[in-house]
Amino acid sequence: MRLKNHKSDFIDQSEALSFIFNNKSYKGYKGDTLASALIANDVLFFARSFKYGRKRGLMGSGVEEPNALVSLEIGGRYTPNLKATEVMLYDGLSAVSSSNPNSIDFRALIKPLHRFMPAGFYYKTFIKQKVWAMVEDSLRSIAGFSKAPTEKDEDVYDHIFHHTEVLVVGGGVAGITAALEVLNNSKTTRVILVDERAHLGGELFNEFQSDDTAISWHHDNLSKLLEFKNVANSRLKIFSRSTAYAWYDHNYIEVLQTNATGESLISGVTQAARKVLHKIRAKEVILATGAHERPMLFETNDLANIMLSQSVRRYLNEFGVISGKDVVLYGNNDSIYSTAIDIKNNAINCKVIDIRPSGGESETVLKAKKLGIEVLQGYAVLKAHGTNLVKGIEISSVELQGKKWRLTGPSKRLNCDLLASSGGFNPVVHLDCHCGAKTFFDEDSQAFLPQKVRKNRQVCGSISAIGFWKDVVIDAKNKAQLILLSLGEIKKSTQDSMSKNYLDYYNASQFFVPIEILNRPKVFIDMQNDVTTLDVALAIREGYRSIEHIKRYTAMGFGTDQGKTGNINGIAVAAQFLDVPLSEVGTTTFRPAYTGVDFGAMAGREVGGFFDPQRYTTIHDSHLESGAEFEVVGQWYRPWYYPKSGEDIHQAVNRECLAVRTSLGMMDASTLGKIDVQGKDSREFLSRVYTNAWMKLAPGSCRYGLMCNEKGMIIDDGVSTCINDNHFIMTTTTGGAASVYSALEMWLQTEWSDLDVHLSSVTDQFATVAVVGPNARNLMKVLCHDIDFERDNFKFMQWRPGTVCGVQARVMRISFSGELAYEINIEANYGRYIWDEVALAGKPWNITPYGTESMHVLRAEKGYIIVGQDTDGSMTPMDVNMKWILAKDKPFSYIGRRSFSISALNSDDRFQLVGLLTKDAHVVLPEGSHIINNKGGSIGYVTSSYFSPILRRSIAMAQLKGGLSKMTEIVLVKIVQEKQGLKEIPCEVSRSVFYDIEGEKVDGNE
Amino acid sequence: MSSLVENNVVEFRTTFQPVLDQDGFLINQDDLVCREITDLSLMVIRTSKDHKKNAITIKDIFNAKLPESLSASLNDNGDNFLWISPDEIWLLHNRNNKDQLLEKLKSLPKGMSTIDSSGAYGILEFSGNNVDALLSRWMSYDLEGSLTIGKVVSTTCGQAPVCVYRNIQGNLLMMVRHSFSHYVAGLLKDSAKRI
Amino acid sequence: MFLIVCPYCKESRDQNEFSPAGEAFIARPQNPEELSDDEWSDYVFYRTNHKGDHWEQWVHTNGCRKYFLVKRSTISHEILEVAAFGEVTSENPS
Amino acid sequence: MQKKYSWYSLLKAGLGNQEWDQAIPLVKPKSKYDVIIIGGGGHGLATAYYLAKECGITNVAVLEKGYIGGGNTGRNTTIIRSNYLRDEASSLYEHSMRLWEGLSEDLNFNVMFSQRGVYNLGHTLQDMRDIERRVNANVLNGVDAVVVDHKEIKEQIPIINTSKNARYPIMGASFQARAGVARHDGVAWGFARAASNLGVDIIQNCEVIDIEVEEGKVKGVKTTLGDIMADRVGCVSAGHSSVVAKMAGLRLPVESHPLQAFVSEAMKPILHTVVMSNAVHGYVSQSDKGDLVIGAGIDGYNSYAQRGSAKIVEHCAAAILELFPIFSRVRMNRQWGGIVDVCPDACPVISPTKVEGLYFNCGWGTGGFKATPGSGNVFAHTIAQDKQHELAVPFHIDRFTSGALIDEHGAAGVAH
Ligand SMILES: Cc1cc2nc3c(=O)[nH]c(=O)nc-3n(C[C@H](O)[C@H](O)[C@H](O)COP(=O)(O)OP(=O)(O)OC[C@H]3O[C@@H](n4cnc5c(N)ncnc54)[C@H](O)[C@@H]3O)c2cc1C
Ligand SMILES: NC(=O)c1ccc[n+]([C@@H]2O[C@H](COP(=O)([O-])OP(=O)(O)OC[C@H]3O[C@@H](n4cnc5c(N)ncnc54)[C@H](O)[C@@H]3O)[C@@H](O)[C@H]2O)c1
Ligand SMILES: Cc1cc2nc3c(=O)[nH]c(=O)nc-3n(C[C@H](O)[C@H](O)[C@H](O)COP(=O)(O)O)c2cc1C
Ligand SMILES: [Zn+2]
Repeated sequence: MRLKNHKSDFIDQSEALSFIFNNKSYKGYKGDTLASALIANDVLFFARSFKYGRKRGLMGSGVEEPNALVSLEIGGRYTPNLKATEVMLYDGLSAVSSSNPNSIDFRALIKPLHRFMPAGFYYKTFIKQKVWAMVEDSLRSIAGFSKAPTEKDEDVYDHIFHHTEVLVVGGGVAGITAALEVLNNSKTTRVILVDERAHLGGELFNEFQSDDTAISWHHDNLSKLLEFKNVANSRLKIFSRSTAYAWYDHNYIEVLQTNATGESLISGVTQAARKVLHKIRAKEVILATGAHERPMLFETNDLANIMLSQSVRRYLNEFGVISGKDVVLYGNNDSIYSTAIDIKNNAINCKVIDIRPSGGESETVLKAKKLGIEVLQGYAVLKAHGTNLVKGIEISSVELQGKKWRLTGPSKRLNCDLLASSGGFNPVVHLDCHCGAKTFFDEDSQAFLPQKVRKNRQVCGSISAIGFWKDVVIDAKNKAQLILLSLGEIKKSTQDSMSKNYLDYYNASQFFVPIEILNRPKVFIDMQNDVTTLDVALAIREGYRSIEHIKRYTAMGFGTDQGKTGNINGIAVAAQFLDVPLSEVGTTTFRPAYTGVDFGAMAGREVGGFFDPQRYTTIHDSHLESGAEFEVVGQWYRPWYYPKSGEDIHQAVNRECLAVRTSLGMMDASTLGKIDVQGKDSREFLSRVYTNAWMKLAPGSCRYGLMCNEKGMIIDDGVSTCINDNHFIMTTTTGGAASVYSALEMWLQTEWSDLDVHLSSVTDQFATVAVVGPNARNLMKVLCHDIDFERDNFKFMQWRPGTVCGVQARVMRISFSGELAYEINIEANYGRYIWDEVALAGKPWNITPYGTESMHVLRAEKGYIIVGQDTDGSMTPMDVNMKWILAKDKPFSYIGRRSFSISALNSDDRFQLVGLLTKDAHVVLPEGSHIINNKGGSIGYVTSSYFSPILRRSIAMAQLKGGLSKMTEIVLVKIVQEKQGLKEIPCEVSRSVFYDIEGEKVDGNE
Repeated sequence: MSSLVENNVVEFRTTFQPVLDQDGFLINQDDLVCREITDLSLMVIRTSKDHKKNAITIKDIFNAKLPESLSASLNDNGDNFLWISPDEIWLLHNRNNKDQLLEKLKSLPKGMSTIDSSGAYGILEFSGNNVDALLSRWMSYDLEGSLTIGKVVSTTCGQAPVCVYRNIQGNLLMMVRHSFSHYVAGLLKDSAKRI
Repeated sequence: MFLIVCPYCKESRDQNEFSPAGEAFIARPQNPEELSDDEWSDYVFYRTNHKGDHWEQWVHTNGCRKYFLVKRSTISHEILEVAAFGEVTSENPS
Repeated sequence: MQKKYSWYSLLKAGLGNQEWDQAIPLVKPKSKYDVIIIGGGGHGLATAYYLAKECGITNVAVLEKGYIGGGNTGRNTTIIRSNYLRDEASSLYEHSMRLWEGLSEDLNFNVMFSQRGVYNLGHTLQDMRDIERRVNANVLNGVDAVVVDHKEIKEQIPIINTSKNARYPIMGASFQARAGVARHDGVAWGFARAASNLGVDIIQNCEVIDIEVEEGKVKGVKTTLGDIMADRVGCVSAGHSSVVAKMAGLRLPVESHPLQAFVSEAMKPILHTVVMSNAVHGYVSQSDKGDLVIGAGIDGYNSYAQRGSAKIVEHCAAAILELFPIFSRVRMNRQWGGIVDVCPDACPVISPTKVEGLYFNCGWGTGGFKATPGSGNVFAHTIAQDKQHELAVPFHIDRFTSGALIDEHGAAGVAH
């Protein structure tokens, strides 16, 4: 219910919002969370639990909430598994429980069987593989929370990089104080302050009812912060609704900000991103992340309306709502008294049950008593009564005997409709541990605290078990001083001392409850996964003793809350059953994400077309205009073929190939990697990285080279051009350009720094248009008048500088098709222009643009390899029948050479590259099909295979074991066709050159 | 031979051109303007290991200071010399002066070399108060804190390698390899919508 | 995500500008032909793969393109030192 | 003998009439064993199990520095398949697959091996060539595999994005129907329980800190719990292989890299099979609990930290969204890393060493979970007979000297 006359800074009662939950309409106010609005509407059941399908209500009020999982909206905005406590209400919101507490649930129906389904149940059942295969799918359908989305997300997510001197995580008293202290004491330091909540202040709002100084402190300090923020070039950034969810190496922290309108982005209303992922690199980090309350343990502690004490208090103070009229507070520390006081002040009935004995009471306790609140000290709750909703409790007196609590009296029953408990606080150490830091168990506060010292990081506030907010202020100032010192902003830090009772709130003198209670059934530790104390006990009895085993055996802490309320209790329970101190049990590993992060937010804008760069040549638009289909090579988009209307790929490729063979074709070859090699040792350098000789290549000439790695395997090939004695241009394959370039730089920089060589990538500098076919010379003569194209004056494997259509060019006579061919290289900005000119001037010869597919066919007809297709990283030059390219007399042992002599590289049955001619000329072997021996085993496979239009027959290249000594033998290629069974195709092993074997075409017509 | 070729006007076209608006802007909104600069072009100079010699050479040939790490120097012609690497500087110069420049570069001593990169890069110029806000969505570099006037930084924009330079006017120049221009333009235009 | 100071750019930059380039101080043998198969194999394939403070190579791929040396803990990822080639060697790894 | 797991025993226990035995009994190390296995991951435990079961050597200790299954076994994406390219690898993984198919029964422990099939997607023409090549090789080797085109993929996985305009359009895939996933922890525990049942000592929190070698022969190990003797020592310490090798004065051809994975929050089932794409560096399946289990690529640097860089996981999330745009509003729940020991040819080392009695089983890199039973099986025989199991022969460490690499990398991407 919502309290009348309640004054809240958060709720704007003038703005009513309507929303739908589980198909029913409700009203709430601006400032509500879905959870608070539902409490106001007396909705108490939110969802069902994972394993047993138990009806559950709210337990917490923030990120720690384990039960209240809902999904929001539909279609492209459907979002699964949100905690009702983290959803800000907006008008028209529509939410559904992850599993409806009001409908029948299979898991709940089999309740009598639950006792037979303890932790580890599945390991012991369905052991026969066949049985498991039968039942698994039905078990699957029971599991899981919300339904998965089914449509593409309508929203976008941004990433933003930030750099700051100081990042403060957490905007409670500690964070606000620390940020201000840094800003006040330095003129240049940049500060970023982030908090997951909508408002800065953290837990302090809880004090507002009882402590006016808290209100004024908050007001003053917030305005000071705003002063820093609202100036030009502000040094302060504040991100609210922003969760620091991961801390990576070297103070790199990721913060996920939910848009101010939260989950509610409505189509067309805004262009804003749904969420922004801030990527923050901070010199210093201040963690002021506070602490999460943990519940007390007792039987059926999972009934609805059993909540955390501070959450009840927060709902009351921040939202003016409460879900009961007869409240019991139960715990082991003073926090329950603070809540009780606030409840009482709102004229609601309440009692306190304190497990601690009377005596030595703090101010808070005395204050509560003075208000007339009934207090039972030295009592524990054994059990909660009620079917789904708490109706009452059973309590008994207890005593600390030695280090252990024991039940001392008979049990009695108390009625209540809301039970708020506090078993102490778990400092939010998560982020601190993401990068390897450890926690330690602090006996004073009965809490795992962050590692004491860490470089470039301080912690302050209740993360280090400081409870009273005025002490938090002191602590935060002290830590900020240390940060300033570390930044060199101050010479000496001032450290003030805290009040004596600073541990008050944590006065949880003992962690445990009596083991008799832990030995009861249905004492839930992890609410979401239905893990009970007895599950932990069972795990331990079965030998799963490590806390990591216990976690994995019981699934404790596996849920969407990652055990924020349950894990530490689980550790304590394990310690109890193992009979060792908590510190010995230790925690499980804290990992990102602190709270869930949408995949969309992780990806940011690097989705769709931005997933990976798409690289285009300067001629790309022309290819688009011609209707080319594209092949992606590395990041490049290359024309694959240019279908004319009605043509399929085969028809287009036939046409393109024949045009090249019979008249003239043109191709955009700009994507090949080009590396400029300069310096007096360039030749020596090429000789070291290529297998062949380079010392005598004359200026004006080009040469093909093959490159290996130290393993002796082919990694790249290409033609290099000698511009002059100190200057070469190397070409690499398109896909290999980057890796070749970096490998070459590595050799130069790390091994051969004595060589005078500079490498530069010039791939982007040039556009390259290849003019190919018997009429290529005729066309070149039209295009360029200052080069002598006569056959004997401009030979194959030479290049000439000249002017092509008015643009300075380097023209190379090289050929990947066996035909007469020229490659025109011009400055990229003229690429499109030259391409169009070539196309125009080539019309008399019916010039035909062709793509990579025709290029493949043409080169295969000539037996030229494609590195990566005909080789696969395990082929040597010998394997591809290119022994001729291994220089014998180079003084320097070029890269890979030494490996050529190891034994396995010289065995006879290595895979070797051969040609295959099918007996039936029309059968085109599928690429990737295997050659088999007479036992049916594989002895090789087809790497390239095409129908050659010019030869009117199929041709193929293959890797065949010992293939080079099998010329003219007949082998069988096995076709694996699913439906027709297996077919074997006889082929003759041949050399891999099929067309123009003598190489007569390269000079073209004449 | 063919009049067709002789009479044609040579057409210069960068890869950014197709993605610019009618007025030649990539982005043109409040406090955020990005346009392509085509009158500048880029020459790479590779220097020797002898720092002193390099300095003298640059002084002699161009009357400019050899730039130090991550910085730029200017000469009277308005040529910008950008430090890229210990043995690499980029010379940003007026495209129309290229021939003169090539002439000058002929006198470079042994151990130094040049590479004409006038076609390899497109150059974007950014101005307005929101430039850092835009670029920080794609660049991990501390633009706001560290890219002071005169500073040159080779880094990444999204997954594209770029070089950024804050010139004397305080504007930011970004050199983008041509093959990445569609990609980079796409990223920037997309993010600008949300600035 | 590491923050790496490039000894040439003399400024710390995000890891995404760099690429790791393997263990440091694995010199290519002067005369490969004279090595036994075992020695050659050791150079090509075998690695120290040290757990602890480890010298390795990185390259400022999207920066100045220089290779350099980094001493980094493979346990904590802390970078203890960076150096240009030649500044430290395997004999004098500091 | 331990009580068998069965419906009957569950019933009895549920009624309170039976206490479970310790699946993993707490034992103190003896001073000497016939065989010591260093490393209580799946492979080490399987080795011990098969030593006891098939080789008759039961005086065996598995020494684990932390908790068993706490290495890569407990942090992997659990994909099991045997459709490997090279004959040597495919025989080994298929051997393992056959063992998986009877493993739960063999161990009397449900390891939840679930043959929901694995798709390896192809996005480029070369990917498809490689897929054809691999599938054909598989079929010839008796491994079930088929090539499917994008239409069939869409039919089987309606939620996948097969748009032609995707940045990495899906052209087709190889599909292995017998492939699938298993419950990672269960595998470690199942082997541990079955091995201890046969007399093997499983000793946790026992770190090997040195290996005693005398005159070229192994004598035993020094541990944090004291010295333990044995004439035969099998090292199965995955990410820490080089560290353990160093104790015996050996070097290995492996490097340790972080490999990361993450899970989403649990949802109702929507993805019923396993989808992998090497091109975009992401693979995904949905566990029985309902979470999406997603694996990323390795970080390029060496590390023993069990964590990696943000950019790898973020890229992986983007890759998953390329394949499944509908997962954009699904949230990552937890992210972690393991330490994988990567061999240059992406194949393991299962081998004796220069030290007599010292054997190594390592280098499984990013893909050894699927091999767990097979690896343990052949390694057990290798140790027991001091002679490589025939399936292990190609995986001798000497291949790095002779050059007889197995190279499962295949093509490193076509380059024209
Ligand atoms: C994120 C990730 C995803 C993966 N996905 C898959 C997948 O989908 N499919 C697949 O097949 N494979 C996958 N793998 C690989 C697979 O996990 C491993 O190859 C496999 O689990 C290795 O098993 P193991 O038993 O050899 O190693 P581990 O399980 O790592 O066991 C080695 C054990 O040795 C212990 N140890 C080390 N040093 C010592 C010492 N000095 N003394 C005592 N003990 C020591 C360690 O603590 C550890 O427990 C993945 C790996 C990772 C990290
Ligand atoms: N009533 C009690 O018993 C009790 C006990 C202890 C503390 N307190 C109160 O707690 C406060 C302590 O101050 P404090 O500043 O240390 O803690 P706090 O809890 O007030 O503030 C911490 C803030 O950090 C935020 N946060 C936590 N993790 C985050 C993350 N990863 N990313 C972004 N934000 C994150 C939290 O939402 C919270 O707003 C005081 O107001 C004190 O009175 C009360
Ligand atoms: C297949 C698989 C599924 C997992 N599912 C979950 C899960 O649902 N919830 C969870 O919190 N962690 C899950 N984990 C991760 C573990 O919690 C843990 O992070 C991982 O085993 C690595 O261990 P560490 O984080 O303790 O180092 C899963 C791990 C694996 C290997
Ligand atoms: Zn650098």
